[in-house]
Amino acid sequence: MVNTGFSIGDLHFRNPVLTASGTFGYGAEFEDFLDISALGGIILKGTTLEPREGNPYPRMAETPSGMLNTVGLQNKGIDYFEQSIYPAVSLYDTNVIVNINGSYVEDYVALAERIDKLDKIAAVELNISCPNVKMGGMAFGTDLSSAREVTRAVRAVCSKKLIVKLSPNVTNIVDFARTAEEEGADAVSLINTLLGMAVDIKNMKPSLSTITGGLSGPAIKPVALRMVWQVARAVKIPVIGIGGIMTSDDAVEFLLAGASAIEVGTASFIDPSASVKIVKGIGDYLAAKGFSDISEIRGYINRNI
Amino acid sequence: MVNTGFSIGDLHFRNPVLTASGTFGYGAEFEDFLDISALGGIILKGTTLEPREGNPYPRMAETPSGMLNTVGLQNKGIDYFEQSIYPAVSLYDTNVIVNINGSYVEDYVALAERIDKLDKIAAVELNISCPNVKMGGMAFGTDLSSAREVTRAVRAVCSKKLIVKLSPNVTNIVDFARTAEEEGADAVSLINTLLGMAVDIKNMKPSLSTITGGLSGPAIKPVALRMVWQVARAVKIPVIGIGGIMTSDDAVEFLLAGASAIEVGTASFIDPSASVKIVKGIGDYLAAKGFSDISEIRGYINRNI
Amino acid sequence: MAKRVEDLTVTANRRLNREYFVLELSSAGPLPEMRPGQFAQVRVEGSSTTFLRRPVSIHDFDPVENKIKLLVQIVGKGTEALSGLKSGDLLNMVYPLGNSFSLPGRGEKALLAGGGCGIAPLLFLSRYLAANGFEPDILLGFRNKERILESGEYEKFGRVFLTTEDGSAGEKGFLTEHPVLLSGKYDIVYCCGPEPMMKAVASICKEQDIRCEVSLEQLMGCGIGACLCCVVDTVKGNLCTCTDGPVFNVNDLKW
Amino acid sequence: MAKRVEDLTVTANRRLNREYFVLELSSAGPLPEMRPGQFAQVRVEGSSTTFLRRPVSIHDFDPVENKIKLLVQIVGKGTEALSGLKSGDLLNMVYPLGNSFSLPGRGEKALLAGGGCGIAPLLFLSRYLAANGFEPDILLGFRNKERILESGEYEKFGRVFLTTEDGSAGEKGFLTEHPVLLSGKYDIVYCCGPEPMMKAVASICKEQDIRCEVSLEQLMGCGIGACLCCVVDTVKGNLCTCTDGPVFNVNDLKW
Ligand SMILES: Cc1cc2nc3c(=O)[nH]c(=O)nc-3n(C[C@H](O)[C@H](O)[C@H](O)COP(=O)(O)OP(=O)(O)OC[C@H]3O[C@@H](n4cnc5c(N)ncnc54)[C@H](O)[C@@H]3O)c2cc1C
Ligand SMILES: Cc1cc2nc3c(=O)[nH]c(=O)nc-3n(C[C@H](O)[C@H](O)[C@H](O)COP(=O)(O)OP(=O)(O)OC[C@H]3O[C@@H](n4cnc5c(N)ncnc54)[C@H](O)[C@@H]3O)c2cc1C
Ligand SMILES: Cc1cc2nc3c(=O)[nH]c(=O)nc-3n(C[C@H](O)[C@H](O)[C@H](O)COP(=O)(O)O)c2cc1C
Ligand SMILES: Cc1cc2nc3c(=O)[nH]c(=O)nc-3n(C[C@H](O)[C@H](O)[C@H](O)COP(=O)(O)O)c2cc1C
Ligand code: FES
Ligand code: FES
Repeated sequence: MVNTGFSIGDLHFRNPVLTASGTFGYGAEFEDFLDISALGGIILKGTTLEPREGNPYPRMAETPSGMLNTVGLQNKGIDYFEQSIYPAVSLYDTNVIVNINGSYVEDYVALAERIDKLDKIAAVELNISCPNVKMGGMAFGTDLSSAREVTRAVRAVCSKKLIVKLSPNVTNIVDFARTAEEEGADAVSLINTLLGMAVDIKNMKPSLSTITGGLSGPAIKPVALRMVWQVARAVKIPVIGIGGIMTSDDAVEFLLAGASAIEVGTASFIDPSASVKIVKGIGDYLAAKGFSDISEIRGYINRNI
Repeated sequence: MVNTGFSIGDLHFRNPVLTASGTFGYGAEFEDFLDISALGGIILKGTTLEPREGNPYPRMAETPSGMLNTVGLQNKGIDYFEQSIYPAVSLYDTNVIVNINGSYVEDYVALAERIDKLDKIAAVELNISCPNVKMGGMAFGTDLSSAREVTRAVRAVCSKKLIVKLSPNVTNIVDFARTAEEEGADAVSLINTLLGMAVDIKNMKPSLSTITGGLSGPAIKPVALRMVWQVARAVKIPVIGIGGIMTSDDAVEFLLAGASAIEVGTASFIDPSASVKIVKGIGDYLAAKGFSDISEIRGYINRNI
Repeated sequence: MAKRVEDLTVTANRRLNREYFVLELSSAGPLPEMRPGQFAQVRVEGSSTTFLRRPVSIHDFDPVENKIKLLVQIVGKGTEALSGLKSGDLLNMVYPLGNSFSLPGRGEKALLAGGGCGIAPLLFLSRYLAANGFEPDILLGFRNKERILESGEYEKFGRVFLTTEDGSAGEKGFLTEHPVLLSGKYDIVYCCGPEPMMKAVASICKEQDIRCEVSLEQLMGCGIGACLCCVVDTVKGNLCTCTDGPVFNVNDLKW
Repeated sequence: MAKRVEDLTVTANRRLNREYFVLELSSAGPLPEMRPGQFAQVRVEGSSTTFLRRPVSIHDFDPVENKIKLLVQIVGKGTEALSGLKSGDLLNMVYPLGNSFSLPGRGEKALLAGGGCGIAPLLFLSRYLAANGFEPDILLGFRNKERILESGEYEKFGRVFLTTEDGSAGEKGFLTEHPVLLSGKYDIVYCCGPEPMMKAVASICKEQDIRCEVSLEQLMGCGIGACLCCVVDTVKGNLCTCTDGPVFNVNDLKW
């Protein structure tokens, strides 16, 4: 049997496949399609302190091998989360991770404090890379000192594992990963969406209500892979690769480039059971190549460089 | 008749379709497929002071809706250019533009001086965004003070129109566009390729000899459009849009977002006559929409914002 | 009603006219329970510009024959590609998705009003209403005679009224001008079609204080409530067309 | 030889075995002049992972019948998609591209040596040599009897020698062990196949001081000399396989 498990510190994941925030709802949406306990973990839709209605419609546009979205963190806020969502997700037999978002450092801190009290939440993913909100979000993830400040503040109140989710919309993502590591993050996840845009030439206006939005899907995979490779060589904490992973072959590319785990995002829209297929495919790849533990292939490409 | 011409200062282009550097050779490669005088202009393959052998094979990888390349500015240098290429390209009845590259500011300056003496060259495209060279290239295009220095230095010796080609691998491309404008650039062109990577999971190694390479093609169009829109609102000089333009519909998206002209890159590999089809398609679009001059649609989407 | 991802087999692809075609699909095992108003997210293979699935209403569902039909209008790359499907080809669908039209109350009289491609979900609804003992009236509006779609099918389940904009068949004019709609004799109107048409029908219903349910077509990323892209601004806040809809009572919409 | 972009019509798609097929194509007008060794860049519609064209050798060209053939091995998405082409389908090609094999000198004796898919350009070459008055010997190597491709076709133009690795047909062993190759009686050897095979043939030729031309398969972006991705490191520096090749004299390669 091949071991595909991995750990962030003392938090164990039975396999390296997580679902990316904002693309897997709260899990329930996918129960007809897969067994959630077959996943390494699920990362819930971005949560904020207050309820948010999100951005106006239209919120998406299809692009070559990808999609743009500008959801704008629509969610019912932490109160509702504690009361109505937490009881449901805490029944899942896998690691449940909350993706937290804010406009100010204080928002993130208040959220992290609240989530820290929720026993069954395994970790917090600190999202400093949402491109679709007017305040906060990516502003934290594209400025080093803000990134440092928010990571430090959240770390101070968060006894759970802390994953910092990085923005690709920067000149040097390695600096941000190092900063997260320095401030005590237990892992980094990357990439969030690339800031993009589409124009509706028939109506001569932007395709999205907010003009720009976040690009996800296979189109961004080469950029994501490059960043994961760069970051994995630069930090010691686990790196979680995200971006355009549709198949286990894509996932293996990230593992070979240095990722300890991966998140499946947009793929779940195309095939709601994509994530579990990827779990299986990674095992098959390892077996076919004669490896018995996933750690043997982590960053493998660096050997021949 | 619809007018699709545009100008950079007193340099007129009969239509807004140029060919992107490194994707159209020196024109001759395409003579069987199209009439070069039907184009607004052609931008020749990146030229350096000394001959360069470029990077080792493999130099490319196919990616979803795109490709990665790491050619590394293979070219025979400016001496050869003057002797053997210039005489041929100066016969073309269109604007011929040289894309210049260097490892040091002095290289760019020396090149610009040499090209300034070549009568039939209409403009210089200053490439500070090549991701595939160890020295120079993108290093200039991702650091504001280097970008300023090289633009200033080249401007000082270049009496031809100067187009600065920007890198998308930055946090804020608008800063670079403004810097180019401040230093006297006559136009900016964007984007060059996004830094990306692919892994060959069969052989467990990077797909490219240099590990990372430049991503081009439809995959990058949403990022390119976003940057063109941002830059076009921020500068007064003409903006030339580049990135994943395969059809005239794509080109129109850039024009509506604020571009004065566009460059066709990777599309010429898929369809060697793509560029002339785009010329025609832009005219058809304008006619169908009832416009008589291309300037009427430039940045049109900003009206409804 | 459990959702599934499944390859269905195309058993027929019938071209109605230049723009429309009907796909008939069957599955090896029994098809799941479905309700009128629900839709499928179909996968369009074979183009980098059809990355996302396409939402298509269940046009008809015959549990006895274990068959479903989709009525599709060619508007772009995806629907164009689907139009080329042949008998024996597979079509991957995520289905059944979304809510459904509500049943009328006992003894209530229902009118179905559909324009153009909007008639798609109404055939299944007619069948369903008839099966449940109702005798729906069905008002269908088209641009002209050539564009009339499947009206014969609807006649199996209720009385059909036609309008064409040019008068080449049925009443001349817009669907919204047809006397049955203005007759005031209905308790509920089910409507599907272009948004301006639905809005007009909704306002006619409001005036007459008739319940009105419409089926919306918002751009969809996932179809299963995961992406929050298909929202519609309602009196209850942003709701998802794919899970809270596609059928909405017009009183909930900010129309 | 002017290059063109053109839709050719598939007139036949003949499956040779699980892995190989032959496409026959014709065009409405006369096909352009072509030389053996040249190739086409074919467009694979229908997948986001077949964004670039695929280079395929001209397997055969009959100017009289105005037909060309491609011999294709299924190795990935693109070739898989091509294998599904049917008579009447269109295939968009940029062609003819690249240089070609040189003709032998007057009275010279030529051997064609091809392994697996590498035999593709050699049929056209055989025909061409025969048409120009030469009597080529043709050595073809396959893994086993089942994998023998089109050897009957080659017999029309020269004497054919076969090897199979398991001895199920022809001589047992590798092509590079066949006595004709070691006979020393040829003035020029044309070789195409997997790189290790070509290198082995090249070194046998070098020992015997025989001219040797090989056809290389480098990854290609454009096929027309524009992208500089298909380079091969030669004694003359980096050369483009698509324009300076695909045929190279082995003395120019750093093998
Ligand atoms: C719940 C629901 C049920 C539907 N039922 C049917 C049906 O039964 N039959 C049918 O023919 N169509 C139906 N549609 C519309 C159908 O989904 C779109 O026509 C289709 O997705 C267009 O795909 P395309 O690739 O051909 O067009 P594209 O090339 O993607 O786009 C062409 C044009 O269509 C517009 N468009 C694309 N998607 C949608 C959409 N979801 N809604 C409205 N406009 C769109 C685009 O903005 C563009 O202008 C339904 C939509 C929804 C949301
Ligand atoms: C000048 C030239 C002539 C050729 N002639 C023929 C021919 O006559 N018949 C034929 O079957 N094939 C020929 N090839 C090879 C053919 O181009 C590739 O097999 C094809 O592009 C693979 O496409 P795919 O989408 O099926 O594979 P992909 O899914 O793209 O790749 C599958 C595997 O094939 C490898 N591969 C992809 N492209 C090439 C390539 N250009 N060269 C070598 N390996 C590659 C990939 O690295 C990968 O491992 C020729 C190649 C060249 C350069
Ligand atoms: C519709 C949508 C909503 C998203 N919402 C969030 C979010 O709330 N929080 C977050 O950190 N990332 C969010 N993301 C980003 C994804 O988690 C992921 O980082 C990104 O989509 C890239 O991965 P992919 O290409 O596999 O989709 C969202 C992405 C999409 C497409
Ligand atoms: C093979 C290749 C070589 C390139 N060489 C150069 C170059 O020499 N100089 C340059 O400024 N840009 C070069 N580029 C970048 C293109 O000019 C263009 O900016 C980029 O490809 C994005 O446009 P596209 O998506 O239309 O291809 C090259 C791109 C490719 C694909
Ligand atoms: S389409 Fe994704 S939530 Fe409705
Ligand atoms: S394939 Fe582009 S130069 Fe040869």
